[in-house]
Amino acid sequence: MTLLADIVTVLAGLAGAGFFTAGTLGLLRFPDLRSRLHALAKADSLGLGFVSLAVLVQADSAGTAAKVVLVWLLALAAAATSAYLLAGEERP
Amino acid sequence: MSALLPAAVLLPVITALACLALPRRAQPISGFLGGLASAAVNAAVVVAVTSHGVLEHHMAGWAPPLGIALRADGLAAAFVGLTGAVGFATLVFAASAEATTGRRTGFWPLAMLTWSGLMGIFLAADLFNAYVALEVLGLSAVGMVALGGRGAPRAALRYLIVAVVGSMLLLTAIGLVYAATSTLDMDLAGQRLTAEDGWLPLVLAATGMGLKTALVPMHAWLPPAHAGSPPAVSPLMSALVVKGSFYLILRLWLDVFPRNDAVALVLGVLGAVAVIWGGVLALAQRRLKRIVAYSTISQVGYLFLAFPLLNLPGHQPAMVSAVVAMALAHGLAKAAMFTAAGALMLGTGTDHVDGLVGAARSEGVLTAGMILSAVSLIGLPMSLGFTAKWQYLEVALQTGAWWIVLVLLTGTLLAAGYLLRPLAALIRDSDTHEEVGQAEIGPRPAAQRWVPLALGAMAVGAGLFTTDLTALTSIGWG
Amino acid sequence: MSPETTVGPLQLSLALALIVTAAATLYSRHRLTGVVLFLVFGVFLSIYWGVIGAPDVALAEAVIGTGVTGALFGYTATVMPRPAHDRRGSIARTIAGLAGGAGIGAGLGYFLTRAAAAPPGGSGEPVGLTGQATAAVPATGVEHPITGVLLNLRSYDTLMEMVVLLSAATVAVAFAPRSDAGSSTRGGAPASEQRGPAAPPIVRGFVSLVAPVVLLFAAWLLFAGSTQPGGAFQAGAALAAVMILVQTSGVGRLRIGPAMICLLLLGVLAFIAVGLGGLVLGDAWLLLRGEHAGTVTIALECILAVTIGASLAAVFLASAGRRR
Amino acid sequence: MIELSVASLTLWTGALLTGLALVRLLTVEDLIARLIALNLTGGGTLLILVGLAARTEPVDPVPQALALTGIVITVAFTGVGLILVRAVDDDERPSRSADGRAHGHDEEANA
Repeated sequence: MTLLADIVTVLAGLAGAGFFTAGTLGLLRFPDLRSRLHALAKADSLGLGFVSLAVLVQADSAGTAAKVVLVWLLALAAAATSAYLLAGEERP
Repeated sequence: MSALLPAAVLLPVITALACLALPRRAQPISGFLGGLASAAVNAAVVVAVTSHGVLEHHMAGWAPPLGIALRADGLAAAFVGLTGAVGFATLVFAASAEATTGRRTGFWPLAMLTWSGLMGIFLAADLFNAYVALEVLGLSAVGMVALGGRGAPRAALRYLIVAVVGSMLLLTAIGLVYAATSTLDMDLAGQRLTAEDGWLPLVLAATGMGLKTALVPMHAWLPPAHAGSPPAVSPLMSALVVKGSFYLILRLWLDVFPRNDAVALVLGVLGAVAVIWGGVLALAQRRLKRIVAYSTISQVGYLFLAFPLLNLPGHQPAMVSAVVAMALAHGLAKAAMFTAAGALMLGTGTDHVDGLVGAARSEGVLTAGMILSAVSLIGLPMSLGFTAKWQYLEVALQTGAWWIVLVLLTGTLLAAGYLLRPLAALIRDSDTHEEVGQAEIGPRPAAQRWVPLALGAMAVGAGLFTTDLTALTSIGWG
Repeated sequence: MSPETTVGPLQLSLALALIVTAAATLYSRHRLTGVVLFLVFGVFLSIYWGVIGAPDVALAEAVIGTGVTGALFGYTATVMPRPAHDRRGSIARTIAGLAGGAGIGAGLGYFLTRAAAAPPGGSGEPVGLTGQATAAVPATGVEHPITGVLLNLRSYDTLMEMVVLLSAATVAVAFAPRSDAGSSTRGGAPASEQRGPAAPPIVRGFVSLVAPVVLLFAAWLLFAGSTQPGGAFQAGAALAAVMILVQTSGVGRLRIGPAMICLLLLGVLAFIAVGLGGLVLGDAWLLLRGEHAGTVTIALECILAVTIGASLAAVFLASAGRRR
Repeated sequence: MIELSVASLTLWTGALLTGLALVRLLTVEDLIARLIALNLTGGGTLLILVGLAARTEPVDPVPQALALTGIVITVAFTGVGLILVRAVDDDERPSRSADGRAHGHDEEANA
């Protein structure tokens, strides 16, 4: 069982890292604020999801697993709200 | 009996809580009563130390090095007594009129928190606890300075930055002492600290406390803070708050750090420069409160001038009583001078020297208070200032430190210069051909007249009790 | 992660990140970039504290040093975006500043390392009070050593620290925005200013979703403090975070009124009461031993957390309240 | 990796931070940048404090408690600092805060 868990952790971790890099590339390359926000909010949230999955599999108790998921959900909500606020600042 | 010590620190906090809860109208009454009770506890501590010797209280029942102890020896009792006297007198002055406490509410709770911070420092026997008490003192003093008029918030902000940098240097020194001696208790650390471990924390702590005590060249923040703050805050700042950080470096010097001649000499020379430079700057000032603020810088120089003499083993007890006498004399006299200057400013609306010409005719008592405090600040015979300088001279002559004798004399002349000029303006009539008109002073409440006189009289009268003061300061060692 | 092990790649990269972010924060052109970089520095510092084996300090740095301080800076920097006289520092000055700072830092580091490397004077036993402190903790009624030190062995330090917070809160009350201080507002501030402009609905939704979770987190932090990292300060700061969120998003309306002032007094009053109780029952101020020591400590921590939250929120209101 | 104990790495980081922040603190004009530099000096000093003392197997609880107290004190000072920055800003920009002056009419004890 642990071997499977380790494989999932490694794969999910790599996927997460990939999405984070994509998000950062988007931040650097995209021309205006809104497209950057788009890249960051989406890619990083998904990356965090994969990292949470990687950690979730290694969690020893249900409590820790629930906490990891809670962290992810809160991060999603925060990312969405701050992206909305930042986008709202720059009305065309 | 030793339970008195935490009470001395916590009673002002309870008063501050009461004042914070009450609206501004009711705060003077509760502050006055709290100040009275705190002054009584301070007096009780001084009496207890003179009768029972050193008092020590282990907080939460844990003995050092694990727990925190509060300790009151003769040196601490002297400063506790000073805080009681000057603190209570200033609160009486502040209760006289709301204008003395600045535009905003907040003077009374902050004044009591400053009192608590001072007691926390004077009675501290634990290094980190002294740091936290210093922060209580620093933050409430910054708060009080900020209550003043237009320029006060900027001066308070500058003072805040100076206070924090000073405390961080002290915190680094405490970390070094803890690393070298595995204890935070002052006495234990003093026993274990060796000379080659001790020089770096000493340099850091001395710089930090020199910064907070406005020792030249780190003095620029003091005049705007002390002169710009409300009339009831300036005496607390110059007479007491500045003494808190000086007491801490003196305590660390005597109890914790091993002898270090180089640092002693540097502090002494800086003190000498402060005496002269402070005096010269005070001469150049045209505003009364600024003259008194620069006089603080000069008088602080005297305190640091004692370090080279403190360092000589044979003369330590005599020199400690000299420093304590100087600190007490400056505390009483400076509080008298600043309360009088505040009262004059509230009466005439200005503190420019030319605006006060001939004010003595209608405010004789106030001027008498200022004259008495000038007598002690200059160090004329029979005042406590004089006996303090006399003790300095004795030790300096015995050890052949001629440059200190020279600095003492020059300082006395400079003090005479910058203090007599405003006094002369007060006393003389405005001559007919001068364009400066006679100062009309609004009627001053009784407290604003008699508090400066009382403090000035204490500054001069205390000169008679120097032997008792020396006996008090030698309790606990020496 | 005992401190004696050699430095791994994680610690080294974190340390480097700390220095680089600090330099960037200090020499940033605009206020807002300075504040944002300060938040990044705070995150790195929290992780660094955790990695070197000081979880309590990491938690405190995260919640207080970065969270609340970040909110204070963030809000003030946005309310006053352009400093009155913004002088463009030249590149040369920046390089000189960095070089000077690094020089002084290196000198300080050299002397400190030399002082720290020297064996402790005389006494051969290991440095620090670890042995004695951990031996004494069981008597304090809490298992976690840090909480034991903070609320029992050195509880007087914590009491004086609460007085520092009380002092900051008093300054906040003195500088409360006029409309809050309860004194008669001349002509009354316009209604909208009273409630604060309502934030966009998505923010209000986010806050009403997140606030209960953070409150729960604060309560959990408080009770975890007796057995694992946590305690009154971190819980109080989380409480302050909720108050700040509620205020800025317009979901609720906080003002420095009598209720807030009452909360500000409670903590120090309770601590002094416990101290007096120790004197009356035992023979020393703040004495707290015996079987009910644990429960008294937890009760005290609850009140302290509320006061710490109220104090930090009062400071936020005074520094970020709408005056104009 | 480099032969360096975590404690001395903490010490070196703290020392460098304090050095950088102190120099900037003394040279910068903008008040908020000054308060940020103050916070960084605080962080550096606490790193030094724990770095100096943290050389036992389970990290010594006493310096951790001191560092915790240090963080709380730093936030108290920063809060007051920011309140004062707002007060300074009110004083020096009367034009923008027309009603801000409304409450300043009562007699001021001038400096």
